[in-house]
Amino acid sequence: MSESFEPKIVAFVCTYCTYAGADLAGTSRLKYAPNVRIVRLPCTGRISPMFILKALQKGADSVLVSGCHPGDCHFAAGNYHARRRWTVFRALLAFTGIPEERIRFSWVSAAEGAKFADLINEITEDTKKLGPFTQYQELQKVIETQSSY
Amino acid sequence: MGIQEQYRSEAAALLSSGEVKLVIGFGPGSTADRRRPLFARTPEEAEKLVLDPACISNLTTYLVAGGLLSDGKKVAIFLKPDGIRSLNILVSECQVKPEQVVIFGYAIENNEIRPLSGRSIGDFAEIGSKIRTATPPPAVQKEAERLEAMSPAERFEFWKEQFSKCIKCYACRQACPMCYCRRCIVDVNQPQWVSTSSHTLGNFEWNLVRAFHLAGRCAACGACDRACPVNIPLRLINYRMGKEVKEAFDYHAGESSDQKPVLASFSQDDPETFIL
Amino acid sequence: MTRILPKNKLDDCIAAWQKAGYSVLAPVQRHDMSSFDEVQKASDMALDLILTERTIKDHFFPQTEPLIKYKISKHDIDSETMTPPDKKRIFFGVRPCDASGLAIDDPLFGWDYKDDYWFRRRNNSVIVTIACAEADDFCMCTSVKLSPDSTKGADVMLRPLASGNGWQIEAVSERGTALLDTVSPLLQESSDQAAPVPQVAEKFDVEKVMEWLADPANFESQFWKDISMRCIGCGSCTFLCPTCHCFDIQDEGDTYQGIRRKNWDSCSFALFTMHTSGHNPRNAQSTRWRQRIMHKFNYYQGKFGVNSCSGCGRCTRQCPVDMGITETLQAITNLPR
Amino acid sequence: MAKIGVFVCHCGENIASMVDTATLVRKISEHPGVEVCTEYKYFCSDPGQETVKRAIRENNLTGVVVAACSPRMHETTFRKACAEAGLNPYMLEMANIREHCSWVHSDKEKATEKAIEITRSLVEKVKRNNDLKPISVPVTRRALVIGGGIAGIQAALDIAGAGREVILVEREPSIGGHMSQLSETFPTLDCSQCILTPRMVEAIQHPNIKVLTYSEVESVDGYIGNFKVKIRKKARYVDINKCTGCGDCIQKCPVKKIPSEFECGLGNRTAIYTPFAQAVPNVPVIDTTRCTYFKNGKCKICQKTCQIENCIDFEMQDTFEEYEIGAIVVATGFQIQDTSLYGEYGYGKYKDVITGLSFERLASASGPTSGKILRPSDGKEPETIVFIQCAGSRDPSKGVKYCSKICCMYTAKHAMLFAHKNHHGRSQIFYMDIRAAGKGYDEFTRRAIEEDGAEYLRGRVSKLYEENGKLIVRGVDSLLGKPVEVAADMVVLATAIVPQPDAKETAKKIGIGYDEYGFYNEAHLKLRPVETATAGIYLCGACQSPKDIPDSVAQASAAAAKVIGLFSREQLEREPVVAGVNDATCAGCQGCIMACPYNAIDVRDINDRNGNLIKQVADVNPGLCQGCGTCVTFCRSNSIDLAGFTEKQIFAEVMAL
Repeated sequence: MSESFEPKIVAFVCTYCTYAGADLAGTSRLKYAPNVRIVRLPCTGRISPMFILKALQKGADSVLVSGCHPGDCHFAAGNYHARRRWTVFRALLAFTGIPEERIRFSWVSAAEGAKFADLINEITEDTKKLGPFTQYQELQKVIETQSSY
Repeated sequence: MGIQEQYRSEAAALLSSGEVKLVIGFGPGSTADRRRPLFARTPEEAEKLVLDPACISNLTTYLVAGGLLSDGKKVAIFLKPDGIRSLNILVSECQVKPEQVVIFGYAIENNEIRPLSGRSIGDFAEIGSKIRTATPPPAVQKEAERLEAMSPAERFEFWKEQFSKCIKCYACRQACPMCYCRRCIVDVNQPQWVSTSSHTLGNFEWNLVRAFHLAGRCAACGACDRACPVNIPLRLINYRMGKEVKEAFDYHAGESSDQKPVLASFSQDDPETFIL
Repeated sequence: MTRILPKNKLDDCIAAWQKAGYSVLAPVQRHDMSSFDEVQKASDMALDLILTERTIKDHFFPQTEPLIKYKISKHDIDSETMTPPDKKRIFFGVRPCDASGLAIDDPLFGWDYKDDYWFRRRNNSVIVTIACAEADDFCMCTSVKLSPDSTKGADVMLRPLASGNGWQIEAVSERGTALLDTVSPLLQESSDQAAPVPQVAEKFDVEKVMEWLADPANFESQFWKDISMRCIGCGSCTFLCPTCHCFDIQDEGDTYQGIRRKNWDSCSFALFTMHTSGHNPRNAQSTRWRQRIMHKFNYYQGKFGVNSCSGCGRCTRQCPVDMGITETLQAITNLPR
Repeated sequence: MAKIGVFVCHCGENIASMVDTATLVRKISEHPGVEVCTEYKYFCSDPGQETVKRAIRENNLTGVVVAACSPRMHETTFRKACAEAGLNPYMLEMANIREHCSWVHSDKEKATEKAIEITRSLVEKVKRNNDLKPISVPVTRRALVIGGGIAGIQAALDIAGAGREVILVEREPSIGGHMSQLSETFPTLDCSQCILTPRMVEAIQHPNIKVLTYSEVESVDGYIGNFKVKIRKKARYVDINKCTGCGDCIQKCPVKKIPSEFECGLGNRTAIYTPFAQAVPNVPVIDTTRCTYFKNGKCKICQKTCQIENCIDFEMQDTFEEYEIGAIVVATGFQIQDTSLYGEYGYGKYKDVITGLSFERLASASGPTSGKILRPSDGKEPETIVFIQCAGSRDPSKGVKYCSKICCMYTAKHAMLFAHKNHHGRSQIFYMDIRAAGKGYDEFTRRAIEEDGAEYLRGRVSKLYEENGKLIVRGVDSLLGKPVEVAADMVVLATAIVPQPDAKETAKKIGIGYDEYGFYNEAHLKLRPVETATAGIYLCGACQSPKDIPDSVAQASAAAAKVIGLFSREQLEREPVVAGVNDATCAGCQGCIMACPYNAIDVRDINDRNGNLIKQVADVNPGLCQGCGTCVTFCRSNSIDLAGFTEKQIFAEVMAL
């Protein structure tokens, strides 16, 4: 893989835990890779699988979905619902050849700024190793070109 | 009297007594080996009903067709076990009131028709309980396993080729009894989550969304797969989703009519080994 | 004596055409589906199929086609028209019904506005038709006054030899003549007889159908409701039809750029005629099915003097609920008058 | 057309040192729909906010993006500024380029690029924001206090004293909690019962307090100001309204040898019992697991003894009561850790190894020994007592990681009490540190050492065994660096304070968070210590973390102040981030209804003009909806959407990345 590959990572996070965790990483001045773009949602329950597909279409090489630890959901049960969806959606992606390593799920609490920073670094490193998700990005490129006949 | 004749005369009786307004069954098709859905509104029309091993469609699709049951009247319908399973799901999702449906149940075994006793959905609890132990068709299982043994990249290529064939005719959706939405998500254009164009990316999105929306709701009747004019093996993807909800949540779609939808419920002990 | 293309010369033929700058497309069976696609050699072809599942229409009027690429900036939108490539193509082994379909659609794409996308591809393409050696229960070309060996829409006509060793070959247009000139050394003179053309029974009386459809009294007939009750409203019949040509224009893109595309659309879809207000003039499946039949056997005839059906039978063959044009037109034929 | 104003804050150097704000402004200015884009040192300052307001007014802005710190920091500030300039406050988005960008990156070029992308995507989002109006919800001015220990009692009294109704729920037969078990209390050595009992009586007699003992919270639904709480009143088998508390039934009960929970097993109780003499209410309950009648179907001596007709009712069933509640105070207290996990201390093996709480009972005047410190094994007066501190606390390997906070103090107190009761007694205390921070606390421990002769040995106990009727305690004096061996008559373990065993289940039932141990999470440890993350639910006492009485009471009053503050308003303004249904497309599958964690969605009939049912659709109650959006994600046909985070907004946000 070329040295210069800078993966694009899109993170969908809940505002009460992981977003706050990322805030804590900031206030604690923890350094992590600048490759992540965070989309803030009220709760993991609000994170639709469609978001992940659109992020991939927009060239994300990895996607992170993260929220409150089980039992800690600000909305009581949003993360439990989310967990079920992820289980199913993840299986679907895996079955259609979208590598599991590219779609990551985590629980990061408002107190886990360090976990957030480590996680972003880890995903960035892993994605660098995986390389760009050309297989999916190719589909987008095809759209942009005229058919060959 | 054969089962076909018995059901015919029962259907005719239900129609003439006015107990049901319509009987949805099968009639002769355009070729010798085809059967097509038949809608009998009179006892005379009921005489045209056919029941033989070629009657394989899942007719529950018609129960959720616009407004059929909104007048509160009853409808009789010919259903195989997969149709009964679909009906269970439709009842659990509040699309059909069980008291509005009279069932002519049948099973196809060794190329023969066997009647299923009972006329209302509550009579078929045994069918529901059998789902737990039912084994998927070996061909489907084998093909799914073959795919799962591939590398993700190979699997992606496989589906890319398959989905590139898709023409977005939505026959899979229209044939499916669970696709009863008044407006499908692909028809939402603000925002357009799923590209309407049938380029491979749009097809990928459509097929993923379709499969996800059917996760834990598929009765494995095969209607989508049969309907697909370009032969995309939709059965594989549906099977894989069914397997997931079964293994992860011990959920068997259509087991009973008072089941909670798998993605609208949860258990605190749901597996989460993949979550960091 | 007629000219024949021996089967064993087909590879040479393909090579010669490719050398002359053509891409050769023929029926193929790939990824569990039969369609027309580029071939390199005779063995790539699936010429024994009665009919491919997909039509050659796909290569003239693709299911999705980019029209304009645009870029949005603060005060401007830059756009660039995307045109189909000028690529010479030979469609080898086209069935007469599919070839006819192209001819049927030509006036539609050229009457008020000449659709460059269609005609550029039409002009770059040579259609080599092969007369049918077999028909199935769904074939109905004869019912729409065509035949299993019709030359309509063809540039070159092939008739399979009874021996199975090749085809009688004949140019039926100037473009066809030019094409044969590129391979004349490979063709032979022979007295071999062509295989008999299959008998395709007439399934309905198209004259009677047209007459019934033309009567405004029948527009609101209960007939439409009864016949279409089964229809589940998918677009499979329209998308597999060699003559259906409805499309929609969609813009697809993100914040900064996008593509305006021409996508197939279908009169079977409820959304096809849905107004923004929520009102839908064709608010029931019966009215949509009626539209399809009326369009093909009344409106099109009125505008272009031809019916928009070439009798391939795909609509019935692939219908998930065993409907199709044949059944409806048969029923109309048999209506008491 | 959208006219968006983007305001790039330097945050002094916090942002500007890592993000090239000039480039950011230039890039964003070029973005479609951006009308104004300016930078400033501190937009949150008065002149900064004035700039924003002026820009809104002068340019008729339709939306604002402030590229600055986290929305959690200043969203409210800028929403207010927008509102003051006549723009709907929900037409604002904060691009977090500080916490999520400048503070966490060290490559200026990449940080700038990231800041541009973050800002752009929020510009796209804000273009699709809608005017929203806050939702007003009524406040039911009745509080529920869960737990009738000192914390719960204090909170209930304070709220009731402010003129508001309180339902005080206690699952034991009497209120009082752990404090009622204590002998004297540090650092003043007042008798626990003497200061607690009046409070208990005050609570039960207070006209604004309804005390429900032997009752448990069954379910909590609803939200701040509008909770619906279902309470299970466990069958006492004694009619609380009829019983006079004469105690005859208890006297006559033939089952007398039941180890009393209240006495830590050091005393006995009967099958029909009150946990202790000063129980409030002074009405017994029947322990059905021990009662002869319930076991064998025969006896009923208590009923025969009782002089009031139908007062004892063996047919009594659990009953349920439902209350509309505006705020909840959780004061469910603590338990002590099971010390048998320390085999080396011999707890459970040797009768004379007891917990600190048992020692309280021995020292209590109303206890099983009437306040005499006697050995449980033979009833003899001990000469030497060894106290082992941190018997579970501050021990990550076997016990718990945290400090139980009260043990240093009560151990000193125990030594003191022992010295007062037995003038020749010796107290030897194995300790790790003496933690005596608190008013009068250090003085108290000094007094124990200096006046009452408590001997502190710094070190841990490694082994304890019995030899010739003595408990031999072996340990190390780490100050001397020498092994020590003490022959004791009694050993008292300062066991760890742990959450109630069912704390997690309770938390889930109530809908609040908890930590790894099961102590309840406050909304903010420093700034919102008595609130939970769930609006309208407050914490006090040891359910939040180990606490002594002064802290518990202080926290209880703080929680009560929060409740009283909430109850000072009739209406509560809520964020309008709520879901809404598109009737036209809703298929009525009711999945959202099942998925909603707040039961905020119901079914609504859609009828035609003649009143015939056309279909049923989902219907969101904006008062109940908390805006999590779980329903939106569930809905297959996109027929339900969440204001503030609509599908359109998120789509635009993602597509702009």
